[in-house]
Amino acid sequence: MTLKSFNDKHDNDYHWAMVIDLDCCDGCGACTIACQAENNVPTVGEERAYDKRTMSWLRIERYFEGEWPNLRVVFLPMLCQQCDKAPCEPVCPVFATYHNPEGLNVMVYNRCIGTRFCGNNCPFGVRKFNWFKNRWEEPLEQQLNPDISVREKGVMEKCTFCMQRIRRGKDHAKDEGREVRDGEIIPACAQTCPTKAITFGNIRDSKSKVAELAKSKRRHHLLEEHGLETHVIYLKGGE
Amino acid sequence: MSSREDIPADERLPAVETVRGQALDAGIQAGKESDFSISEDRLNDISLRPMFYTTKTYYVLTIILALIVAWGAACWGYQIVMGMGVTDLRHPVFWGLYISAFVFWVGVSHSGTMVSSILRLSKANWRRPILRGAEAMTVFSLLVAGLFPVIHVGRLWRIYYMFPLPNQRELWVNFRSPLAWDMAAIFVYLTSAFIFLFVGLLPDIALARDYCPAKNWRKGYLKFLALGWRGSHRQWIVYEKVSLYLAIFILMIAPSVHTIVSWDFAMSITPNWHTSIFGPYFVVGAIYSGIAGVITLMVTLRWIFNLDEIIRVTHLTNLSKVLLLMSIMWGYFYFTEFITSWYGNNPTETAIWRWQTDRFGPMLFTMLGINIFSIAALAFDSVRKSPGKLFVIGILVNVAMFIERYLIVVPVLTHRDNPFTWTDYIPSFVESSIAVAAMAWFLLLYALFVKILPIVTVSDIREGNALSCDMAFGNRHIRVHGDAEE
Amino acid sequence: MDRRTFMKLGGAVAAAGMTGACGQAAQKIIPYAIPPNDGVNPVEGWFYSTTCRMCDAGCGIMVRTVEGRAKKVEGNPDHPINRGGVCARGQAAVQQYYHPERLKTALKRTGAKGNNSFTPIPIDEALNLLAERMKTARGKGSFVIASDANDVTSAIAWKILGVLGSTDFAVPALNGREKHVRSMAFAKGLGTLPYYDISQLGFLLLLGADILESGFSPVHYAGAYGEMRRGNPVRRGRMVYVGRRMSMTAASADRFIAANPGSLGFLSMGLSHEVFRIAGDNGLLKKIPVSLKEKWKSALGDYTPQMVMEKTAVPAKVITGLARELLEQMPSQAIPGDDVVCHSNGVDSLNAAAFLNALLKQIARDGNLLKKPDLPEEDISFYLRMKGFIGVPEASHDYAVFRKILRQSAKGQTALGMIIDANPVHTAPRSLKTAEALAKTGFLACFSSFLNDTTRFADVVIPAAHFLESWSAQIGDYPVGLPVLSTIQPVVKPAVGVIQTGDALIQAASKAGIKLDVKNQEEVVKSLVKRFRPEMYSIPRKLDANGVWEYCLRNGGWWPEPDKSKLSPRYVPPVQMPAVEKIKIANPKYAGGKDYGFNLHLYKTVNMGYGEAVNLPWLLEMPEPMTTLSWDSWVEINPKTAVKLGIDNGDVLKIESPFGSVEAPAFIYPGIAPNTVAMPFGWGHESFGRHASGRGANPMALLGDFPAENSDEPAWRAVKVKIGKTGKKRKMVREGNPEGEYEAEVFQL
Amino acid sequence: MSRHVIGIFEKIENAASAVRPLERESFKKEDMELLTGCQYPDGAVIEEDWDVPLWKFAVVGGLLGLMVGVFLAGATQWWMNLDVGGKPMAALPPLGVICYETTLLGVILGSLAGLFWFAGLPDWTDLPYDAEISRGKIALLVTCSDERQTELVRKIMVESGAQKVTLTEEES
Repeated sequence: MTLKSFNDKHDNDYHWAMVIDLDCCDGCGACTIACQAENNVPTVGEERAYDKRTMSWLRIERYFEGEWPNLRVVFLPMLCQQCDKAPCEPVCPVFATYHNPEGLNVMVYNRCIGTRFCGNNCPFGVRKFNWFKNRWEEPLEQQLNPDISVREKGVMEKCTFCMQRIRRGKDHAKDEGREVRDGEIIPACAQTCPTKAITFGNIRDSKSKVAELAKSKRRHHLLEEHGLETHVIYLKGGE
Repeated sequence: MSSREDIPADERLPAVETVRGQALDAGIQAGKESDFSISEDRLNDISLRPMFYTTKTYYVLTIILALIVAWGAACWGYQIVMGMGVTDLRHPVFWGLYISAFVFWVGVSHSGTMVSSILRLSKANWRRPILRGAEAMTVFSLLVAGLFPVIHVGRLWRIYYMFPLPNQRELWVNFRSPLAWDMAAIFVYLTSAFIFLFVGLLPDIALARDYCPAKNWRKGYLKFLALGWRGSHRQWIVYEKVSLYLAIFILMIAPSVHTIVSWDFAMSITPNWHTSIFGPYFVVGAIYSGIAGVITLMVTLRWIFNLDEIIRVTHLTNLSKVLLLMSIMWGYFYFTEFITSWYGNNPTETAIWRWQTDRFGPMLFTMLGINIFSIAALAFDSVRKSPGKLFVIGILVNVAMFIERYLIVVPVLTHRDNPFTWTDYIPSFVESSIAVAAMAWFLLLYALFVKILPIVTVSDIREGNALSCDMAFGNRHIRVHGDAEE
Repeated sequence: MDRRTFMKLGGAVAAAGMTGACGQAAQKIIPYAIPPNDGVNPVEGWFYSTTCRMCDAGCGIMVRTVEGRAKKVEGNPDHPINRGGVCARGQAAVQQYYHPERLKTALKRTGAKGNNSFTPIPIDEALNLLAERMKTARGKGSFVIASDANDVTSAIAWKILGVLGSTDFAVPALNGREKHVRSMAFAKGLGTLPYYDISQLGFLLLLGADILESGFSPVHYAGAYGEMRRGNPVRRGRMVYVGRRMSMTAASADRFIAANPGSLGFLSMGLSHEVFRIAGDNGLLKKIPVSLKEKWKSALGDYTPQMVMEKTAVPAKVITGLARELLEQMPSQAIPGDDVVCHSNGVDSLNAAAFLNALLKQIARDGNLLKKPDLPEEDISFYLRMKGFIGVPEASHDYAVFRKILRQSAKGQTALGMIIDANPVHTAPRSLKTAEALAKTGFLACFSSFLNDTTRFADVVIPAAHFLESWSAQIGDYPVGLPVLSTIQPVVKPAVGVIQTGDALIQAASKAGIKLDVKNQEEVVKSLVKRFRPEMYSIPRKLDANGVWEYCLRNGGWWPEPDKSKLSPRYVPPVQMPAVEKIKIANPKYAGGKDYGFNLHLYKTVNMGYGEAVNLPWLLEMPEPMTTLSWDSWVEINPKTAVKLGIDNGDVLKIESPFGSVEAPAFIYPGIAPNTVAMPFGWGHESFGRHASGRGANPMALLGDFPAENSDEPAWRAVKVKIGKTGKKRKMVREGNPEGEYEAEVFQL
Repeated sequence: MSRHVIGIFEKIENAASAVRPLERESFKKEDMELLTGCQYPDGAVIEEDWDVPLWKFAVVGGLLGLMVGVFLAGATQWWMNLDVGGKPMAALPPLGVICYETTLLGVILGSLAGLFWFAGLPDWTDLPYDAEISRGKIALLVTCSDERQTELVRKIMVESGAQKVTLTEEES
């Protein structure tokens, strides 16, 4: 009997993926603020930001090439790539992060004890650690999103593809007894992107926009040589 | 039951005039007095003197160490209350001084058991006086090493998730993670090293029980710990077999522990860590820094407690030969690791080596400098024969190996795959004071051990004396050590 | 085997337990790590359509509220301005609403003006004070300074100002708006701001125009940019940026061409020259009357590529290449930006660019390549009539009005001043002495949600309601090809102790005996919708007044559905050709003589703009896209110049202009010309709450009263500065690593 | 009511020389016991030739350790089977690592148990003992049943050069 587990992801009909078109991304950063607003990501203040302890789950990496005046700039929105063979999962000693049947790399906050091995093993450096206790001043805490938890100090956190929106979309679909329509579930970053560079959907449904874009010849997976099977597909800029 | 009635009640033993180094060596050269011609009583007095005779400097020393440890504990409390942010760890440098200290202390602990079990199995006669010192060092440095993962963890109050305790929600430990292997390996190694030390100690506790004056506070627990050891011949037969078994199996555990500690790095896909050489490289580095640790400890014990007649210069010389061998092997492994990534020309790895030479250049070159200097220095007989010089080399080698562990952990994390998040890391005051306090904690444990249990393996030395005699060989007298087996 | 029996087994014989479990089907013991699909009902929450007022582009947003608390701003997908997109500042609106430093009571000044000492008073007491002043101020000089002039509050303020016998309604902003409007008039276009529909373009030339980060409607243009790039599967639009600094928009361009400051007018004329010549050779100008062609030939004659090369330092070959691309990849357009407008020769350069655009459109029209007209006829008149309802004239945006107010106040001739959600002390050049002028006004009433630099001089501060809790409507200033009415409705119950500015004005006016026909802002919006109901053809006929009101609120406003017939290429309005012979472009003049070696290039960042939202931690901590710096301002300097002057990242420099000096940490930036230094607007507030006070340097101190030739607005791109090291060093919070930013080949992008 | 005679010898030869006469006096090996401060080779004084079956304890300990290892790294992973980085549920390599460690721990604990079992530790009752052996002396202990035998043993001991001979009474 093969050691196939019941939550084997191959026979699940959802597998969430995201396509980011680097040709359209103009680096405006609206997605980073939308992500902070949606997922209760705290701000940490100047001194802690100087010590590289900012908590944003999604950042825009701006790379230069050449120098003045023929300078080339590349904007690379960097978030958790939801790898299928995620290197951060097997190294966690307490199963605080695992791969759920829908192909998402899920983080169980109250199980994490903060050994931070997952952060070390992620080649993209997208896992953020709660170094201090995050505080929201007097009325600011009323803005916190009730669907998602506020993390304690000492816990690792990362982009979850707006898990709460996926749950709500699937809940609606279940109420109406149908599959989730393509484009019905959209994470905060994709929703707010002014240039519509980010598309999100179920890559296993061949008719979805994500699946169609994923077949474009401009598709590119980051650090493919590590064999991570990432599920954020970038479409290279230019012709 | 007669015991030394003439010892004054307040266990102030008469200062045993011990022969200092030069006079003793002169004796040996002359061939008149043999190596172990100390009379039995004198052997007992000298060996148990560190345990029973406490000088004022000892008290001052322990209080200083205790203060440092208290300061470290305060820093740790501050870190728990404030959060891990008080260290200089940051995104993406998630591991830093604590993990390199953890690897260092696990490394130092290896040579204790390795030295004593290898020498015990190979029946090298010069092993006898240094066995207990090395085994005690293993246990205490392991205790310190086990402390660091607990300090470095983000949520200390949830650390019981790491142990496979059955719980109502059926949440188990992920045994595919190298950290879970770490926990298992260190637990196994700590218990077996502790058993190895205790079994070795058994006859000496019995001896200390007899030697100890009735009204001494140690009488009670010595009597208890000796477990009724009577030294009967049947007990000795069993004892010999058990210590043989323990020596063999601990020799199998020790290298596996440091291999598993190296797998914390080798199992990840971080650029410079993901190499297959890390297992043996860490084990050899461990023995190398461990033997340097043993030498340093032996010289300090010998100097503080006047054990010149027990731990003789020949023992230190033999140890330094092993140290020389280990430093050459370590150099070999380091060069292998360097040349593979240098030749392979993988962009991320070469970027890390370049970053390591320019930002961590001074540390790298001091480390390499010390290791090469130690090989050169140990080649000279004069150096190998002088405890003072060996002490200095031992300290230097341990400093170099700490830096080497630091250079394995930190430069890689500061200059990782994602160039956008390159950063720098300098251990903060809290981290450094906890690391220093850990050293003080190790020394404090060792100092207390010396006062509670005999540090010198008296029964082993006595066996050595019994099974050896002087033989006239032409015009010379040579010392012959018999072996009961054949 | 349920858990309780397992617990008993737990410690016992492990082996037996283990063999038993193996046969066990794993489905039963499902750890809670994988949450079941049903039984977990995420919070639904209510969505309210409103309009974002964090800048005056006016994007339509839907705010998600749960149990009466605003949680998240999401774009309104049907709104024509932003099509569902929201910029970073829009997302931070919720944090501004729940900001701890929001005013909760009215404040009365105690002590001298300017030292920020107030005592809390109830709102109606403050309104009484304002009412008395209103009674006495009739005809004695009163003014209103507002942040924008296209919503219901400004309509009410304008009415009250009219009754008080003054037309001094000023909207001071350094975006060259008056010159744009005048150049549109010159090009015989609409009397409002220009609109460039770039979503269908084949080739877009940006003349220093940062449309994606700080133009008039960044989110709309970003959406159109995305459409241009990947909209139609057949062709990908190309974009070229000509300017002095690699801005965020330039970074997304396919090619960046460096040009001298203030010379883009010459470049436009040079391009017109080349386009005219090449089009003539290829016979594309047959439909244009010969007399017109002769006039153009003589007007453009001396703008040969060589002459333009000396002026702009753009090689002649590149100019010809650009002209050829403009023709080959029709439809194409050239958008003039701040580099063109805000220089000493701003107006003429803008007209040159307008002529180039008209020429290109004419050629495209003849080859019927135009996809969408700018704005169909009847929509223009409808848009102007809606603007008329609001009542604030376009002239209020002229800088002359603002200068007049300051001049009169400085002489003490103004009795009553009302400042609505604006911060002129911070956003006006320091040399105009706004602070002293406001200090001398008889009575200054500030309507603001926060205490900022301007409220220091206020006699009474009235806590304005945040736009998320107030009624309003906004007529888009920048018609995006359609007349857009965006409604604003309260998303959450208004907090206690705040009052909508419009209501406050109405109550004060009624106390002062001024008869206004409306009770509160909601009435005004209702009357606006009722007034224009017949022409809102996209609203279903059968709805009664209340149904129309519901429809507008749910829809987030009203805009005509693009009528398919109007979009067909057949219908293309004739392109009025501007009189190019009148364009005389002068050489750029600078404020600051020889010893001021560097050009000062100020720009608005995408997260800070002019500094209205600097007190929001989300935006403070957001790394600015190009420099990845946060929490402080900086001055950018070219790497080679920095090496020459021995400046390193973080060295605090003293930047001195003929009008003032500022200190800011240096940031080595490869995207700035060697003889230029750049600074962002928005930073350096003197008193704007805990987060923003004293953070960064305010470049307004460097600007002076150096107006362009025929416009009152200071030419703030025509200032020269000199740099000196102060020896101090400052830690800069930088997201990217200086070396790492050049190592992108790891990701093979 | 058995009595014990303890003879303290300075040198191993004297102690050895006392054994032969005792055996002649029909004292069997079980009655005699040698107490020494350090380990002397077997047969130096008394020939025990007792092959201690310690391997039984070690093997049993090892098997128990192996079972615990398989339970930890096998059964628990299977019960908590989460897909972690595409790794199989009860992966063999980690199983091997954990079983290696726990087996060795079992063996060592087994040997320790063996030591306690065979060496008759820990019993703190006062068996016949003389502290002199801690000072390097060798004690030969003979249990004899009656007065005559103790007198005979004392005589043999003195002849073969015992420094001191003591007699201990055993009540029970």
